[in-house]
Amino acid sequence: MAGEGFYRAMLRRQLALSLRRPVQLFNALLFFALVIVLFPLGLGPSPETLGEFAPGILWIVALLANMLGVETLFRSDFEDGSVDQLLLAPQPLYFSVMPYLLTQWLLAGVLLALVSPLFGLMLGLPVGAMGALAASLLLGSGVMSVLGAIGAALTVGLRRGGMLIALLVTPFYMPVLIFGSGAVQAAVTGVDSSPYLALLAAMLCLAVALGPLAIAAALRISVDS
Amino acid sequence: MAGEGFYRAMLRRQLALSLRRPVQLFNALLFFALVIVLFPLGLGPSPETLGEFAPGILWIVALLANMLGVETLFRSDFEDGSVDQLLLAPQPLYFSVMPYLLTQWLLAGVLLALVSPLFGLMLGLPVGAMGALAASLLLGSGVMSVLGAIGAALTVGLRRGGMLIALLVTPFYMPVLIFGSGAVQAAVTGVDSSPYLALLAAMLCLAVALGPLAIAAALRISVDS
Amino acid sequence: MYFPGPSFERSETPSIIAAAMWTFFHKLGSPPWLYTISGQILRWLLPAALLALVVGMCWGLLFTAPDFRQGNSYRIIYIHVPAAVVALGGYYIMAIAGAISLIWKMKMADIAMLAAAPVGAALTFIALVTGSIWGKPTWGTWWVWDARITSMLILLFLYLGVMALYEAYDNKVAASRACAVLALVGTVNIPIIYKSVDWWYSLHQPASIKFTGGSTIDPSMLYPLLLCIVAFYALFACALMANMRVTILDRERRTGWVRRLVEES
Amino acid sequence: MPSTSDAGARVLLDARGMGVERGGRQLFHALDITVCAGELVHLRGANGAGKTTLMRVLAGLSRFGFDGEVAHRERCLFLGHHSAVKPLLTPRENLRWHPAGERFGDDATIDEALAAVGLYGYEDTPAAQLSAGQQRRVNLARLYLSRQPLWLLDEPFTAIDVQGVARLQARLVQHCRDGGAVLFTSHQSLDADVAVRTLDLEAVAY
Amino acid sequence: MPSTSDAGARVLLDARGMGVERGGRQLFHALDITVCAGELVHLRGANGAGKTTLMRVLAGLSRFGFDGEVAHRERCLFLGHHSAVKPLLTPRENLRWHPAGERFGDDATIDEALAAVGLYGYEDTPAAQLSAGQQRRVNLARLYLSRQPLWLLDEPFTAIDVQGVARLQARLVQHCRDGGAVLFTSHQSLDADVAVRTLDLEAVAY
Ligand code: HEM
Ligand SMILES: Nc1ncnc2c1ncn2[C@@H]1O[C@H](COP(=O)(O)OP(=O)(O)OP(=O)(O)O)[C@@H](O)[C@H]1O
Ligand SMILES: Nc1ncnc2c1ncn2[C@@H]1O[C@H](COP(=O)(O)OP(=O)(O)OP(=O)(O)O)[C@@H](O)[C@H]1O
Ligand SMILES: [Mg+2]
Ligand SMILES: [Mg+2]
Repeated sequence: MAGEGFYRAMLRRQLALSLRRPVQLFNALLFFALVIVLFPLGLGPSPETLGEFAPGILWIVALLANMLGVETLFRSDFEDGSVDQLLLAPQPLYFSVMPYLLTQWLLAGVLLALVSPLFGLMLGLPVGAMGALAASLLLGSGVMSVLGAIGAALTVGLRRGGMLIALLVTPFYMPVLIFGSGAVQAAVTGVDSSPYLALLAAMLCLAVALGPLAIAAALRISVDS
Repeated sequence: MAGEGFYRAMLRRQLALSLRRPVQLFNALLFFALVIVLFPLGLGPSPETLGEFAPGILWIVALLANMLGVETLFRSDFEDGSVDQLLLAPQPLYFSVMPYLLTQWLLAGVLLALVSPLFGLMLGLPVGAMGALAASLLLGSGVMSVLGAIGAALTVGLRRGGMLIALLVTPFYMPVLIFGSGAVQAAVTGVDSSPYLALLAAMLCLAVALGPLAIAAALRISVDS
Repeated sequence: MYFPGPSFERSETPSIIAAAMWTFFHKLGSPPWLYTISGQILRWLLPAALLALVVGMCWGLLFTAPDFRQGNSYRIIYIHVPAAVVALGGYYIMAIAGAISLIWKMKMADIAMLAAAPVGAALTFIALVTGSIWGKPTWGTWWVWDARITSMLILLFLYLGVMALYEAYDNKVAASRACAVLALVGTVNIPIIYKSVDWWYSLHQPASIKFTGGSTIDPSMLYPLLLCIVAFYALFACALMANMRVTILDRERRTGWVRRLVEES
Repeated sequence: MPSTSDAGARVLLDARGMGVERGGRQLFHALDITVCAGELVHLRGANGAGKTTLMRVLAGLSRFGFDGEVAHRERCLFLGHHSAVKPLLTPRENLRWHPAGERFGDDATIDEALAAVGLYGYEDTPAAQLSAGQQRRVNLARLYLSRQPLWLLDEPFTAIDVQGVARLQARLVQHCRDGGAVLFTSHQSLDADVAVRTLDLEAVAY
Repeated sequence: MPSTSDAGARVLLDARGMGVERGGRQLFHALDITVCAGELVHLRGANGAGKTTLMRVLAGLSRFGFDGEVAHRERCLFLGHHSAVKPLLTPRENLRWHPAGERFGDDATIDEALAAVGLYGYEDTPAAQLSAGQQRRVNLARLYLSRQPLWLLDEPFTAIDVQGVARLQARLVQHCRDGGAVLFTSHQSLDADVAVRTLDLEAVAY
């Protein structure tokens, strides 16, 4: 499909592949809930500690969910030849990867950001910090999706990429984790969290502008190897 | 190959597939290190409190590593028809799945248990608790490998099992997490940790004895669907 | 045969009891019989259950004195406690049905298992929500990581796991068999989960919030509560049977007796 | 229970009244299949006729959702659409550690089989670096190693070149001559001079 | 730059001095390939001869590790060993949302193409529930939808039944008659009456 039509089609394709049935959305939510429950079980149920760690816990869960999702971002499309077709398509690859990123961000980022206040409540996060929590997750997961996709594109041609991608990507995730949980922490202690959020927003802009270049280059290399 | 020879061959096959290159072992270790570093970064506790939560953190990381590894335990063998061949083999499936379990346990369990004292040190865990940490990880990861493999066998025929297996398996992992981190916690506070370890050992026996039955049944169902 | 288990046909010493049970099992395995008999049971059980519920509620809500500590907020107990109790029992009903379907390959058992899951999940959810609502005035927060609450949450995950697994399979015959395996693994695991969560809580929390003292309930509150629990069990049975009837009709829609049924109505 | 057919040959596979319905369509119905030692049977049918479905039932991989029963089946070797070849392993390792549970002998035997399917020189190349047809050949090397009497082969000639097909065909004939039996599907026809019994799925379609 | 060949036909693909070495073996060497409008070219060669490798170079998917250059290539449609068919999606969705970036028209057009490859009635069945040959056919439906002049097809007949191969062959001929060109690999030969130029990779092997 020419022009915009193609990107819309690719987006619908990606969404259909991840959410063939509405129940899958629900499963994604449940996944967050389950991983979050692990933390009280591991760290202990005391409301004070949980409340204190809630920003970090929520952010680590977001990070892990992102890493899990991103690993398989291009894998099946690579293995069945869809990436070949994408590369041969007349549309620039820079834009063609956007639907992948968007879907990944919607599922591992936006969804979690939307329900994060509920989990925040369960972990005893002060109500005043919910806004900062959702905003930081929304922005930060976008950055992580782009960075993770670079790692995924680089390792998709390798047969045992599972661990490797984590290795490549985690160091880049760390600043996001620091600023993100920092934003929530700031809101908890009553400090203004907007500098953190501004930083995350700047990182997001940078990632979205430059990331697809790297992803496109990495995919071309992977297909050729 | 007849009798024992077959199981040894399968074990070597599984090991070769996971560790084709020695560097992969190293990657697995680095993965643990990176994820463990995320926790202090995200939770931001002071060094004193960090030691208190070290058992929980280490155990949560072990659990997540297990879940990640177990998801792909049967997938590629299922997709390329190896599981079909395994089912048609004259050897009982109950034993044929053991090499899979053993490999998974060695990589996500034993390896982590062996290096866990190092990570414990990094998180400020008292030296006296290192024994309990390693022992609990050793036993507990065995239980988790078996339980996780049941989930993997149930979902291997599904095209989007990624999130689902977490949903199926995490509730069953929770007792292991509780007893495991409990054992370390006990050792930290100077209490005897052997009741916890005994419980984990009992669970391991139960899991190893009954788990393969469920795995075999689940694989037959998946192949047939 | 992939799951070893006793089989009635092969039993070496056929006693009268076993024979009688076998015929009963055999009847249970017959969809038309089950459809008819469940229709008859529902006809009186549903009104009875509703009546018991209304009586229990009115009794509890209108004719008992307010609690001296909690005022009137405790009255939610008449929903909360029955829902929690029945939700727990429901898992066992589901798991036992799963075991039967797997071991004796009884079609009706797996229909029962699948019918129990959503009902149980709904009750668990009700218990969680009413508990949260109750928690706000009582503890001042919506949620605490109490042992009972945590295990209730895990129970919800277990129910949802069975439902999600069933949903995920295209082939519904395989789906119900997979769910049966999962439910069976669950039966072994549930006591372990419960014990472990209790242990976890007592390890970390030297009893600062306490709500486990069942003995503190005054008899005037207890009797309506018991009546409500019975009513909830009966409602559970009704929902289970109604659910099963729908599934039976759906699965047997190509058979003669369903066609005849449709023609008659 | 080595039953024998009317002609006296040992029956290796005996299925009666097979019928399968998929997606609301009856693929085949009341199909009897008997394969005796020495027989080479070609199962034909258009795409979607149900050949793979039938083969999986006959192999014992599908155990539900069909009518009829497989009354008797000797131990069998099954090759499906998927070749069970691991890209990470070399051809030699793929055979040495094959999950089918049969003893394939030592490396010299395996190398001979690999040479027989034209993979001489590729024994130690990871299968990922082989061409599509070469990967299929790795799996076909089992036909030179196996001792199973009954072979169930689902499209064994896929991606194999002309010369390879001729050699494979000779191998199948040889196996039947040695007292085995082969039931295979293919969209290609065998050479005219090979004695093959054709079973047409369309002919029995419902 | 629509260059023309000696005979005056438009050149759609022009590659000069192609050579590839893989795993220490020279697959082919100093190979010139020119495909003009109207030509049907059959690239032959044994398993492992390098057909797939060459096709990927010609399509522009491999950009390194070979000698020579693809001097000119019209926009092309490429079908590889892997069919890019998503098992979760229905045939209709697979085509409607195809990643090749070509406009395939509305659903009616797509349904027509699906009918042309024999998938009438399967438009809304998830591809996972199709047989091996039917899944390949989903991808082949692109041959009835695409407007690209140059087709590079790597083993398009794999897993397709006899009747399907005949229809496909007719489609290829039709495309060439309409001014397009097809370069394809296959281990099967086309019917004798089709005008096809054969390019043998063995003949140019080093
Ligand atoms: C296994 C599940 C559960 C059972 C059997 C159960 C049963 C009970 C019973 C018997 C009481 C009355 C106790 C008394 O008055 O001393 C009670 C009170 C209460 N339950 Fe639950 N419950 C369960 C789960 C939950 C959950 C999941 C929540 C919250 C989300 C919850 C919140 C409460 C609250 C707030 C009270 C009143 C606390 C108090 O009186 O101090 N319960 N529950
Ligand atoms: N999981 C499934 N669910 C529903 N229908 C299926 C499933 N698998 C296969 N089918 C249908 O069963 C029919 C037969 O499929 P099968 O794979 O047996 O065909 P085949 O004869 O092997 O074809 P081919 O020559 O293409 O390999 C097809 O029409 C297909 O649509
Ligand atoms: N990634 C790779 N690394 C090294 N060698 C490779 C790689 N891929 C292919 N080869 C080698 O290149 C040769 C040609 O492979 P190619 O896939 O092009 O063959 P083909 O002609 O398409 O064969 P087939 O008919 O089996 O499809 C093979 O001998 C193979 O071993
Ligand atoms: Mg087939
Ligand atoms: Mg090729």
